[in-house]
Amino acid sequence: MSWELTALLVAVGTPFAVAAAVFAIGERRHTLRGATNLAGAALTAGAVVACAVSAWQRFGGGPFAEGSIALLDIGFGLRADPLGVVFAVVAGVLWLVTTVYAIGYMSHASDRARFFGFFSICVGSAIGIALSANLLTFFVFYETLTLATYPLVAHSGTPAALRGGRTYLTYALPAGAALAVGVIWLNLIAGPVEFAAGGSLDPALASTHPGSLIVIFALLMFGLGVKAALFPVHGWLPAAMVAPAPVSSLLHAVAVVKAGVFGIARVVLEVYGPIAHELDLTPYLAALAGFTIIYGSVRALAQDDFKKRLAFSTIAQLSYITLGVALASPIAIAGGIAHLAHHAAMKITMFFTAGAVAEEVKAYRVSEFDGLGRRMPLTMGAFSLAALGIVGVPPIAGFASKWFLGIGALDAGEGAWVIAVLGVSSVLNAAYFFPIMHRAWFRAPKAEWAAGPPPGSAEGDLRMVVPILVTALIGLVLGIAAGADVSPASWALRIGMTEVPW
Amino acid sequence: MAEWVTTHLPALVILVPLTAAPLAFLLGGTLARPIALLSALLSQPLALALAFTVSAEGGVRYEIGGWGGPLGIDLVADGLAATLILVATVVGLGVTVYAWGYFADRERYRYFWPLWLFLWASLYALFLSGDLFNLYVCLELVSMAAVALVGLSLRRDALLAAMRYMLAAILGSLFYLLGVALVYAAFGSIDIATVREAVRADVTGQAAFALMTVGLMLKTALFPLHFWLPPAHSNAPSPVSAVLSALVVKGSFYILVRMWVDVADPSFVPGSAALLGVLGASAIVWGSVQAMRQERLKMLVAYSTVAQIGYLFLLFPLVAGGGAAAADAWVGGMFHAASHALAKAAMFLAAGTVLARFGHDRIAGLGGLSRRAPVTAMAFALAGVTMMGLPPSGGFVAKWQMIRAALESGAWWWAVVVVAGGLLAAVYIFRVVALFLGREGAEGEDADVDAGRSPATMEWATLALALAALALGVLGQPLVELIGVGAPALVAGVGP
Amino acid sequence: MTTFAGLSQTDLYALAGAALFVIGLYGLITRPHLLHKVLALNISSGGVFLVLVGIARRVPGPVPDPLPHAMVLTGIVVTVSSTAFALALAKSIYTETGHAVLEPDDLEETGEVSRG
Amino acid sequence: MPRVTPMSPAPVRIAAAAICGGFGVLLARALLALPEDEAGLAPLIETNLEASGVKHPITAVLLNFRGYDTMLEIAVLVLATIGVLSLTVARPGTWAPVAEQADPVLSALARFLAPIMLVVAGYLLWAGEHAPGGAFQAGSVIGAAGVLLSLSGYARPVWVTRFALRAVIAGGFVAFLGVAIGVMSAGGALLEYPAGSAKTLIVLVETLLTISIGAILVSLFIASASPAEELRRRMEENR
Repeated sequence: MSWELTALLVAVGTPFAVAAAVFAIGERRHTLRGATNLAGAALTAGAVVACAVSAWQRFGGGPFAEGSIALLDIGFGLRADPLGVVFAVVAGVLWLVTTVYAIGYMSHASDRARFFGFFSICVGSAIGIALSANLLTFFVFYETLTLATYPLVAHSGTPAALRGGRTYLTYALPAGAALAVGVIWLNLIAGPVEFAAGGSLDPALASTHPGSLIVIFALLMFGLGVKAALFPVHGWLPAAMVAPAPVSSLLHAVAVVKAGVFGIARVVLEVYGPIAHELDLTPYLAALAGFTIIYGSVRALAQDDFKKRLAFSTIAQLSYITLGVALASPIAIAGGIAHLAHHAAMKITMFFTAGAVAEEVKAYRVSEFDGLGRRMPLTMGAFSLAALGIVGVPPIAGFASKWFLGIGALDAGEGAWVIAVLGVSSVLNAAYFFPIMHRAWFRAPKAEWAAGPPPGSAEGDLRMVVPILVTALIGLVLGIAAGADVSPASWALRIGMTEVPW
Repeated sequence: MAEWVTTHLPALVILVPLTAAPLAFLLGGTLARPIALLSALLSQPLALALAFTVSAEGGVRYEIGGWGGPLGIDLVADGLAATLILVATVVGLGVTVYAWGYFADRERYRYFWPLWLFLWASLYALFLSGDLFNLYVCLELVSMAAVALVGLSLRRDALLAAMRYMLAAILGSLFYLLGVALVYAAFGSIDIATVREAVRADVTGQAAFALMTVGLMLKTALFPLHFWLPPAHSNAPSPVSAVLSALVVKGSFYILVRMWVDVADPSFVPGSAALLGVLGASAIVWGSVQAMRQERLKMLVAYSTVAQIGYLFLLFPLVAGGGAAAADAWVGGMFHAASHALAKAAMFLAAGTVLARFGHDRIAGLGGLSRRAPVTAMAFALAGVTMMGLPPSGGFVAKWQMIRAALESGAWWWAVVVVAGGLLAAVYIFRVVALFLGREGAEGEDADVDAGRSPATMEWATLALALAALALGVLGQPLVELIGVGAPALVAGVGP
Repeated sequence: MTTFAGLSQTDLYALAGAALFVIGLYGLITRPHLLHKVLALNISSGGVFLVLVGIARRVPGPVPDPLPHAMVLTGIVVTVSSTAFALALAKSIYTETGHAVLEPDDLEETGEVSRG
Repeated sequence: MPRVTPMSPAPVRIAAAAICGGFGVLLARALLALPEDEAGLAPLIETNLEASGVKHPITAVLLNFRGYDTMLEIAVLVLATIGVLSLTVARPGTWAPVAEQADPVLSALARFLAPIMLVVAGYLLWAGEHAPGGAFQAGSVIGAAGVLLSLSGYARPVWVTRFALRAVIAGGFVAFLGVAIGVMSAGGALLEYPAGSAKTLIVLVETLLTISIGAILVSLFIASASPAEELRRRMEENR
C-alpha cells in the first residue's frame, strides 16, 4: 500500500478507531481515554496533512490517490483531491485543537465516554465526507454524521436537550431521505456518479433527461441545504445550540454545517458542472444564498443569547460559500472555498469563547457581558479578533474571502447585487458583533470582575484558553498569509481555476 | 474426510442440529447447553462452506436416498437458500451464546435447548428443501418448535399467545397442504424442479397457488393476517422472540418467494403481485404506527417486525416486470431479509436484557438506559439504524436497491413507500433512543430496581449481532453476489 | 369408474373434503372454546386428507396412486402431534386462567360467564 | 365450572359463514376442474418398487423414496412430546396415573387386553411390509394399550426412570437418524440403503419406531392429563 493510500485510510479510519477505543475504555478511566483521544486526533491531523501533500504533488499532473472497495454497482471510494483535502485539513486539524478544549470543558460532565465516542465518529464522518470519491460514499458518511450528531445534541438529557435533538432530526432525517432518493435516481440515469473537477455528468444528459436532472437537483439541494442551514431549512441550527460548547464549536460551526455546503460544492461543481448552468439551476441557488446571508444577519441582530447570535451568524456566513459556488466564476468559487477554511477558524474561536465564558463566569447572554474584557482579557481578545475577521476587516482571514467573492461576482457578471449583499452583510455583521465588543471592553464591569482574573490563576482552565488563542491566531495567519502558495486562499484559487474549465 | 464432507454438505448442515436436538433432550439439563453450543459452532464452517460451494458451482443439489426428484426428495441450495442459511447460522450462534446466560435456571428451562435445536434444524431443512410436501413437514416442524418455545415461560400471557400462534400456524399449514394437493393434481409432481417445468396457468394451478399463498401469508404474518404475531413475539422469552422475528417468519416467506419468483412468476395469477405489494405497504404503515403507540419495548419491537415484513412483500410487484429492476429488487429484498434478521434479533435480545435486569420493559421506565446499560443501549440504537434503513447498514443497502428498482421500473410509488417507511421507523426508534439518552427515573419507582449486571456474554452477543447488521452495509458485497448466484430467471437480469 | 350425479369418485371425495375444510374453518372462527377450535382444525385437516384421497383415485386401474396416501399418512402423524400439543396448551390455559378461551379477560369483563 | 358462551355474536357468524361459503364455492370449482388424466408419480413408483426393498407401494414411499419426510415426521412427534413435557415442568407429579385407584373390573380387563394389543401391534408392524399397516399403526395400538393401563390405575413402573422414558421417546427418532447417517458410510447419500440391505434396515427402523411411537402416545396422554385429584381441586376452586 502506498503512503498516500495509507494516509487516506488513516485519516478516515482513525477517528472511528478512536471512537471504538473510547467506548471500550468506558466512563471511569479519564486519563487513558483522554490520551487515546489526543493521540488519535494528532494522528488524524498528520494524516490529513499527508493527504494534502499528496494532492499538492499531483495537482495538475496525474490522477489523485484513491482506494475503493466494491458495493453494488458503485462501491466505496476515497480520494485525496484538492477540494476534498481543504475540508479534510480544516476538520482534522481543528479536531486536535477541539479535543484539548473539550477535555477541559467536559472535565466535570457526566457520560464523557459517550460524548467523546460520538464526537470522534462525527469527525471521522466529516473527514470521510471530505475525501469521498463518489456520491454513494459521500452519502453514507453524510448520514453517519447525521446520526452521530444526535446523541451529542441531546447529550445532557434534559427535556430542552431532547427537544433540540428532536428538532434536529425532524429536519435532518427527511433531508437524508430526499438526498438518498436523489442520489439513487442520479446513479440510475447516469451510472455510478464519481466526483471530478468540472463536472462528471455526461453533458448529453442535459438534453435527454432535463426534467429528471432538475428534480434530482432540487432533492439534492434540499438534502444538503438542511446541513448547510439554507433558508428556509435552517431552523434546527439555533435549536441545536443546547449542545455542549465543543459540539457547537467543531460540529455546528465546522464539521456538520460545512459538510452541507461542501456537498453543495461537490454536486454543483463536480457532478453537475456545466449542466447546472445549461439548465439554469445556479441562479436560484445564488439567490437563495444571497437571501439567507441577509436573513441570517438580521436575525442575529435580535438575539440576546450569545450562542444563538453566533448560530444565526453561522447561517449567514455559510451562505457565502454557497453563493461563491453558485456564482461559478473561478474567483467566486475560490472565495467560497477559502471562506470554508477562514470562517471555520474564526467561528470556532467564537464558540470556544462562548463555552469558556459560560464555564468561567456563567454568562450566557450578551447583556451579561458588561466589562467581561477585564475579567477574561485573553479570551475576549481572541473573540474580538475573530469578530473583526468575520466583519471583513483586513488583514484577518474574512477579508480575503469576501474580496474574492466580490471580484468573482464581477467576473460572473452578477456584480451589482452580490456586492450589495456583501456590503449590507458586512454592515450587519458589524452591527451584531460590535455591541458585544463594546460591552466587553468599554462598559463598566461588575464589581468582582473589575480586578481582572483571580490572582494565582489564569482567566480559566488553560486547556480551554490556549485552544482559543490558537484558533484566533490561525484566523489571523490565514488572512495575513493569504498570498502564500500553501495558504487556503491560494489553494482555493487554483481549485477555482480547474472547476470551471468551460 | 474433507471430500466426504463436501459431498454431503447440504445434508450435514441439517444433520448437525438435528442430531444435537434429541441428544440435548436425552442428556438433559447440564449437558444440553454444551451440546447446543457445540452444534452452533459446528454449523458455522458448514454454512460457510455451503455458501462457498454454491458460489463456486452456481448451486448444489443433493439426492436423499439416492433416488433423485421427483421420486425422491432433493436438497437444493442456490444463492437464496445459502444466504438465508448463512443468516440463520450467524443469528443462531448469537442467540445460543445469549441464551447460555439468559436461561440460568437450568431445570425450569431444560426443554429450551432441544426445542431450539429442533427449530434450528428445521429452518435449515426448510431452506434446503426441494420438495413442496417436504416443505409442509418442515413448516410444521418450525411451527411446533416455535409455539412450544413461545409458551416456555408458562406465564399466562405467553400461553395465550402460544395458543393463538398455534391455531394460526396449523390453519396456515392446512391451507398450504391443500395447495400442495392441488399442485400434485394439476402438475403431477411435488418436486419443485419438476413442477417448475410443468407449471401452467389453469384454474387448478391458480387455485393451488392462491391457497398456498394464503397459508403462507398467515404464517409470515402479513398484514392483515398479522394478529397473532405481536403477542407471540413479545411474550416469548427474549432469545425466542429474537429467533421468531429474525428467522421463523422468513421461513414461510422463503417458500412464497420460491413459488412466485422461482416456480412461477407473478403473472401466473394476474393482480397477485400488486395485491401482495399493497398489503406489504399497508403492513409498513400499520406496523409502524402501532409501534409508535406501544408502551412496552417488546411490543414495540414486535410491531416493528410487522412493519419490516411489509418491505419483504414489496419484492413481488418490483420483480414482476423482470429485467434490471427485478434483479435490483431481488438483491434488495433478500438483503433486507438478511439485515433485518440480524438487527431484529439484536433488538429483541437487548429488550431481553432490559427485562432481565429491571423486571419490566415499560418504555417510560427506561430513561437513562445508556448510562445504566451502555452496551445494550448501544446495540439497540445500532440495530435501529438498520431498521430505519440509514447508512452505513445492511438496511440501507436493501432500501437503496428497492428504491432503485422502483424508479427503474417507473413504479415510483413503491419508492415513496420505502422512504416513508424509513421515516416512520425513525419516529419509533428515536422515541426509545431519546429516552435512553435522557434522565433516569422518569417513572420513579422502577428506576431504582436493578437486578445488577447481566452476564457480559448476553450484552456482547447482542452488540455483535447489531454490528453485523451494520457491517453488511459496508462489507456486504460478497452477500450481494451470493444472493445473485443461480437466481431464478425472472430476476437474473442485468444485475449489479 | 363409478359416478354419482355425473361426478366421478375423485370429484365426490374432493368435494366432500372441500366441504369439511370449510366447515372446520367456520368452526375455528366462530367457536370461542379452545377445544372446539382444535376440533375444528381437525375437521379441516380431515377435509384436506379427503381431497388427497380423492386425488389418489384418479390413476387408471384398481390400485390408487400411493403418493397422496403416503402424504395423508404423514399428514395424520403431523396432525396428531399438533393436536396433542394444542390440547396440552389449551389445558394449561384452562389451569392458568380458569377458562379455555383466547381472551379470558373479555369474558370476565362482559359478564358472559355464568358461574354454575 | 364456568360456562362460556358457545358461539360468537351473530354478525361474526354471518360474516364467517359468508366468507367460508364463498371460499368453499371457489374451492369446489377448482377441484371440479382437476385434470382427469394425470397419472402423477404412480408409474414411477411402480417402476422402482422392486428396488425399494418392500412390496407395499405406500410403505416404499414412506420409508424409502420419501423416507426423509417420515424421519422429519417422527421429529414432529418427538417435538410435540417435548412441547407437552415443557408445559408440565412447573407441575411435578403429573406423571402419576390418571385414576387414583384401580377399579377391580377395569384393572382385570386391562390386564387381559394389554398383551393382546401388543400382539396386534406386532402383526400390524409385520403386515406393513406388504399390506396396509406399519410403524405408526402398530405404535398407535401400543399407545392405546398404555392409555388403557393408565386409566385403569396402573402407575409407571419404578424401574422406568425419567431418563429411560426420554430414551424411549427419542429412541425411535435417534435410531432412524442413526441408520440414515450410518448408510452414508457405505458410500451412499443420506438414507440411501445399500443394495440388498434395504429390507433389513427398514424393518429395524420400523420396529424401533413402533416402540417409540407407542411410548410417545402414552406420554402425550399422561403428561397432558391432570391427575384426578388436581381436577377435583380446580373444580372446587371454580365453584
